[in-house]
Amino acid sequence: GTLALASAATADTVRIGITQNNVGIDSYQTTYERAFIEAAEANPNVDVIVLDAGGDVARQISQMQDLIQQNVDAIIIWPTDGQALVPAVRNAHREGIPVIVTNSNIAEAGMEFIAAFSGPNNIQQGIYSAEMMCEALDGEGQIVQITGMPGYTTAIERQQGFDDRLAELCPGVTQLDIQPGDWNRERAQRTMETFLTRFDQIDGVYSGDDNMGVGALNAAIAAGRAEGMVFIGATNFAVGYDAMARGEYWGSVYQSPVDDARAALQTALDVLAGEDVPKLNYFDTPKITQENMHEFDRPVF
Amino acid sequence: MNVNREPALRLQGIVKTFPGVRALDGVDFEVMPGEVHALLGENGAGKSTLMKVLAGMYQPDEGQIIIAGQKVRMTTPIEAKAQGVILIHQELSLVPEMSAAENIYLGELPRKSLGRVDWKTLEARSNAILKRLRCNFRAEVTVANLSIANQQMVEIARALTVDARVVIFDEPTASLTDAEKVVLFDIINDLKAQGVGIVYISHRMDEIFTLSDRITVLRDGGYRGTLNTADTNEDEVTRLMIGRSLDLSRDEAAREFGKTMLDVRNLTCPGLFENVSFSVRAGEVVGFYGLVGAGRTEIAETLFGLRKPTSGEILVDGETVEIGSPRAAIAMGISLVPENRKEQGLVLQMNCRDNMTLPQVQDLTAGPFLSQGAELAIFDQYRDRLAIKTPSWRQSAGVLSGGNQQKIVIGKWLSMQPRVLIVDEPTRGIDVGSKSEIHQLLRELAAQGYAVIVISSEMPEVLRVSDRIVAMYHGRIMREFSIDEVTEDSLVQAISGITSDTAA
Amino acid sequence: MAYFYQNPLLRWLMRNPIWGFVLIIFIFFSLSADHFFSERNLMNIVVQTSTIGLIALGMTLVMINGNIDLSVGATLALAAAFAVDVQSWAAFSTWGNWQILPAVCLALLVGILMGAINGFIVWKTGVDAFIVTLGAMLGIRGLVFVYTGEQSFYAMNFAYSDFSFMTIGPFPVLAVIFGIAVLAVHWLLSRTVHGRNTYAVGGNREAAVNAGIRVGPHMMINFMLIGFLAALSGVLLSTQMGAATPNLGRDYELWVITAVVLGGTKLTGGKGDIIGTLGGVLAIGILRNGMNLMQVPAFYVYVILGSILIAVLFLDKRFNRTADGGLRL
Amino acid sequence: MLLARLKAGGPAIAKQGILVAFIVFMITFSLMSDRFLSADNIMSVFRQSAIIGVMALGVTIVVIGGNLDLSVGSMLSFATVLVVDLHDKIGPELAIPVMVLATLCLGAINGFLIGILRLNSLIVTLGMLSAIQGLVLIYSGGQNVDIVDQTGTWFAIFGRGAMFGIATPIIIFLGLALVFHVIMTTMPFGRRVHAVGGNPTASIFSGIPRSRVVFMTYLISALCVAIAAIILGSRVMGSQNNVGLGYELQVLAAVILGGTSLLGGSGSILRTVLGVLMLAFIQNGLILMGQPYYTQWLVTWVVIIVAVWLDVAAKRGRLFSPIA
Ligand SMILES: Nc1ncnc2c1ncn2[C@@H]1O[C@H](COP(=O)(O)OP(=O)(O)OP(=O)(O)O)[C@@H](O)[C@H]1O
Ligand SMILES: Nc1ncnc2c1ncn2[C@@H]1O[C@H](COP(=O)(O)OP(=O)(O)OP(=O)(O)O)[C@@H](O)[C@H]1O
Ligand SMILES: [Mg+2]
Ligand SMILES: [Mg+2]
Repeated sequence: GTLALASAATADTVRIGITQNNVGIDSYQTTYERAFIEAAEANPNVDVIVLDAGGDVARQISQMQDLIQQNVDAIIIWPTDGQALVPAVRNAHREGIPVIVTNSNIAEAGMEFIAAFSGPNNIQQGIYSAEMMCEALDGEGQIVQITGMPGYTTAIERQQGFDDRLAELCPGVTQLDIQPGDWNRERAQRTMETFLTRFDQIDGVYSGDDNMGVGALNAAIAAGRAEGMVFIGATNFAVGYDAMARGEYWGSVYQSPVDDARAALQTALDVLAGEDVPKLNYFDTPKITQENMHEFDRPVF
Repeated sequence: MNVNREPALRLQGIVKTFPGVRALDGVDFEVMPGEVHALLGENGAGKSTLMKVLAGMYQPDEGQIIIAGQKVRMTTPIEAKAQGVILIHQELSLVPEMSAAENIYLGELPRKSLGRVDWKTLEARSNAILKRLRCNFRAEVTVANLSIANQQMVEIARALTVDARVVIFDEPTASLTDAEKVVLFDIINDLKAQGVGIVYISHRMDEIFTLSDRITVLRDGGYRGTLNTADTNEDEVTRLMIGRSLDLSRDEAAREFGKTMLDVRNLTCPGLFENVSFSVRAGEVVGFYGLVGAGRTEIAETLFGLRKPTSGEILVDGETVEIGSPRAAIAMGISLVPENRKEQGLVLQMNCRDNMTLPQVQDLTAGPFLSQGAELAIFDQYRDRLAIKTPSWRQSAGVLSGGNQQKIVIGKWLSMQPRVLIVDEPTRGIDVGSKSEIHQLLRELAAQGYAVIVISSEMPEVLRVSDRIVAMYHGRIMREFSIDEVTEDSLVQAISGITSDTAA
Repeated sequence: MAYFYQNPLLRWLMRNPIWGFVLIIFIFFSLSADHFFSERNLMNIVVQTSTIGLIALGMTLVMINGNIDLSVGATLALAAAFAVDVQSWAAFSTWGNWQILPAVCLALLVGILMGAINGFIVWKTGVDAFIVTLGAMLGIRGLVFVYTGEQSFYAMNFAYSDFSFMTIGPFPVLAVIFGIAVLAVHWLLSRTVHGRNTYAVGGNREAAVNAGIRVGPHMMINFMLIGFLAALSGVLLSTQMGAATPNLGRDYELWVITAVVLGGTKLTGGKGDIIGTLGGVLAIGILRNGMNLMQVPAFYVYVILGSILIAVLFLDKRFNRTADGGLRL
Repeated sequence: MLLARLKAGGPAIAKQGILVAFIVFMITFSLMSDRFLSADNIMSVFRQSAIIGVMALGVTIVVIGGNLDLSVGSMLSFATVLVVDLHDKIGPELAIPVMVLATLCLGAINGFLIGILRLNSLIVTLGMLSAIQGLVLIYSGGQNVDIVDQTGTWFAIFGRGAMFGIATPIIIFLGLALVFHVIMTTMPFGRRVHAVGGNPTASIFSGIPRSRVVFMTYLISALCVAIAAIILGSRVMGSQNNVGLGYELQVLAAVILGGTSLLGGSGSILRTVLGVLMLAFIQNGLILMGQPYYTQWLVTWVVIIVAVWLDVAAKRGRLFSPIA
């Protein structure tokens, strides 16, 4: 298909390359990819090259080189690491190819080389979660936190937003411990089980995403201690949404991969059309709680 | 010999224990410069262990090593080499993927600047040594492509690379042809003339009596005494070694042969053997004699289902059979005691009992479980029958001495109660006592109605055990002799490819 | 058929089937992927290959030695972290671009040190290298996280990342470094006493011991070499990123081992060479690059890479029948 | 002291290097955290280790047979995604057998390539690791799968249920360990696996069907993965595409800790159980002490090397390797 598409490209078709972080590691990224391809196919003037870095920085750098090599009109990148991609982005910039960063942002040093960022604000999501936690606990209590895969930007930013905001907003809430759940529900379940053994009193659990949050919830239910425990997550997954509907899960942050993907493509098209695009285009990722959940569709992932 | 001279090397009161075994128990031993000192003992007597202590590979628990009047500690082979002690190993100690030259100078390749190998010097020197050993191959060939005998020569070539004080040969002739043996003996005499002390280990009495000046006998790790070769005889040495005399005569009891158990017709495996036909009857021992490389092992492997013949027929007990695998062969009542016990015969880390019962493990069961009792019964039976020396059935087969390992393999196949028993070089590396026991055993088995094929490169062996001898040369059967008509000369001619008409 | 065996090139290819494979996929992608056959893309491939390629050089040594090193990915990450972090140490703040020098040196030293630790443990304890380095793979990754505190480091100095874009004549500097390393290790392995002893130790360790080769220190040197090469790879990778991330190099050990085995080095030691290894890494590099250019969907890339791996192994087995002397074993 | 014991040949206990390490380790941890040896915690660790544990049992048999299996991680992803996905589509009573069959097919591919074609097991299972991961992604379209009705299904008993007050995963794990232990030590098949792993050539010369034995070890390994997947799917009631990511190395670490030699021919199922528990207790103990997660990696590093070292040292009767 590539050959046919490429040769059919005319002057007003734009070729956009995207290199994703790690499709298949979670449903969010898969849904994102599918939405992105659908959006691109819906637009007859867009021709896309979709690549996946498989979570490996070095591979993503090579993919950037491969895209530059193919002389695409614009590159969309979902960085595997905010800092490590700066030179690659700078290189594309030098070659005159505009770079649009999607989902998680590039480091400060790279900001001058990108055309725009489009995506959720992970720090803001951490802040939202902290605010929900504070509200749910009325400013008093002991909580634990289960983070994503150590060393990855999304995990770090959410934790940072949460920790800073929580300390500022309710000093009465103490964090007993923070351990990783590797974005893996079973792993989170194990971590939570150990927390439950270790701490007699846990009032709340913050998890880096709902997938892990439900793992923690499972552990608490199995131990018979879920009653009254507050579970707050991020990236509302279908399982989290359902648990919320059952009243077992307190709240999360609603983030739609479909919106994410469409926003990225649109930003790229705007940039190519020469429009004046702001550097940071955050799309809205609202809080979702048991109270307002009826306003949202059940996530498809 | 000049008794006033300093010994080149002296061992005093050496004790070495392994878990469960006292391998050496206060052994004294010395070698004079320019002397060939033979070391004798049954399998497992501790000969190799003593030499490994000498070569710095094992540390003795007690005792001391004295070289040129100096007490020395040798903790590594490097130190031993530096002292001029060279050990030619019983088991080949070569790197198969490397050239003969590199193997000869292993550990001390000649260098140029920048740590580069000086290939020219290396090859010139090694070729010179190989020439001295009258080897017909170049030093550049890869060792893996050499025959076992030639590999042995490479091993021996190492002794000639340095100015040695003492060279130890641990069973160097196990896989050499007679011609190669002659060369080796010349070399040993050369070294001797240069004042090098030689330790010579072998189970072959004839070699020991041609070569050595003195003989030291070990038994069960203990020192049994040292004799001047000139003042003793085989019988005395044997008695010292195993505590009794040997009856080396052939049992001449008249034999009734039964029906033909194995009939091979025009069997061919291109490049290995061609048009091989012979038969073996129940109660008969057929000896296959030939030079190393004559293709005897390959025939055995074919009969055991390990090779696919391109043409020919095999009949077992009168029926034509296809033997597709060792399993099939076993099911037909064929057993093979393979040539290479370590690679083909034993699972070294497995214990003795399990090794012995391996081919019939599926049948030694009580319900779905292995029957410990049945297994132990088999082990005990054959341990006693073959006089296998091991502290317990739990011992790993790998730590037994070579001879005892061989007996485990023989026991394994005897316990299968085969109709046709093939043994390939059954006594390679086995002491005289056990050897005569194995010979007797093979005769007894035949008497019980087994059809036995013995492949051997030792003429006395085939002459002693066989009822009929098949002589092979270059993959072909040259001649069949009945034991009554065979003479040593005709046998030698047959295996050298000299047919009776050309000889005439 | 007779011709087949006489032609030296074909005979060579039969013995090194991986180069035949490289040739086939090279032609295939040249014909079917638009941007594949261009000077720039070919240079890209070499640069992309150099990361695992450098480690693979060291792995060839270690594997011929009869050992293996699973900790290279973590060592790479640790070295990259040092290379980037040390530049910003106050002590070197006045050194200008020269601040890169001590950073790189320290990073390479750290790599050598990690190799030395592995080698020393293998030597002294006699525990299998697979186990020692499996432990180290976890442990050194732990050190990376301790050192970086989970964060990525980045180089303030763009001179550092500019380095990776430099060219010498038509050749990218990274490709040149890789080329030099290939030649150097090839020379080491085929011409020097150390190299020959590497084969000896792997081919028959007992024989090497008996022959008086100091097997322990010898193996330790090879572990230090692979540590150095992994660190070098980490440094070069960090110049491409201008940064170092704690998860850098995960799974690399598996790809490196794959490349080396595809190149004909035996896992049991004693056999292998750098030419084969180069073929192995190029095969993986070309496949990756070609599939990117052809836009093979990510999910299928896993399946294709996995299947090809097994297929090449199968072909190698067909061509290089092992010496079981024709026995049906 | 220990050294002297080792030298003297020592009492039986000193020969069990892993057991010694395990006991020392348990005592140390229990001194550092009072929760560590509580019945609740011990139960919890046993339960958590069941998934890795069941897989490790299968891999132990493969390794004793002289091979490696690195594909168990992505095979676990495959099996779990399959059983969870099919649970809602065709019901658990069909989903389980279908999944088990499919997983056995993957095991059969491994067995065919390694046992019959005699390809190198490290590389083949590495290739399978990648290929199976791709298959899972293609099958699921990259989406997570979940069981919608988590409370009403009898499927829950495998991961969440209990019998006689003991959690089902523990019963499955220990029960299976016992069965395998019996097979490996007292049945002909076990003896054959040991023989084939110890010396494949000699095994053939002894009439053992080497190909078939190796093939079977991979089927057993796949069966274990399928059982682990049932526990996992039932415990989590859902599955990500890559749940098993990296499990192969944890499994291998456990097998190695149990003292099974990678050269094949020796090893023990019960000691693998010890290895599995030791790794699980390290993870658990360090979190109980509030240590950051990466200390776990550092401790595992040291423990693996020291434990295997003790084991090797006990076997050779001296602490340091005699190699110069
Ligand atoms: N590494 C070891 N561990 C345990 N026992 C050993 C070891 N090496 C040798 N033995 C035992 O020590 C004894 C002496 O063995 P050694 O190899 O020295 O015998 P040998 O006289 O050379 O016999 P052969 O004539 O069969 O070669 C044997 O009982 C053997 O089983
Ligand atoms: N000169 C040689 N060069 C290369 N390989 C050889 C040579 N001689 C024998 N071989 C091979 O080495 C292997 C071992 O053969 P061996 O010499 O024992 O053969 P054999 O005929 O069985 O001898 P024997 O008569 O001692 O049983 C065989 O596969 C044979 O083909
Ligand atoms: Mg001996
Ligand atoms: Mg032979």
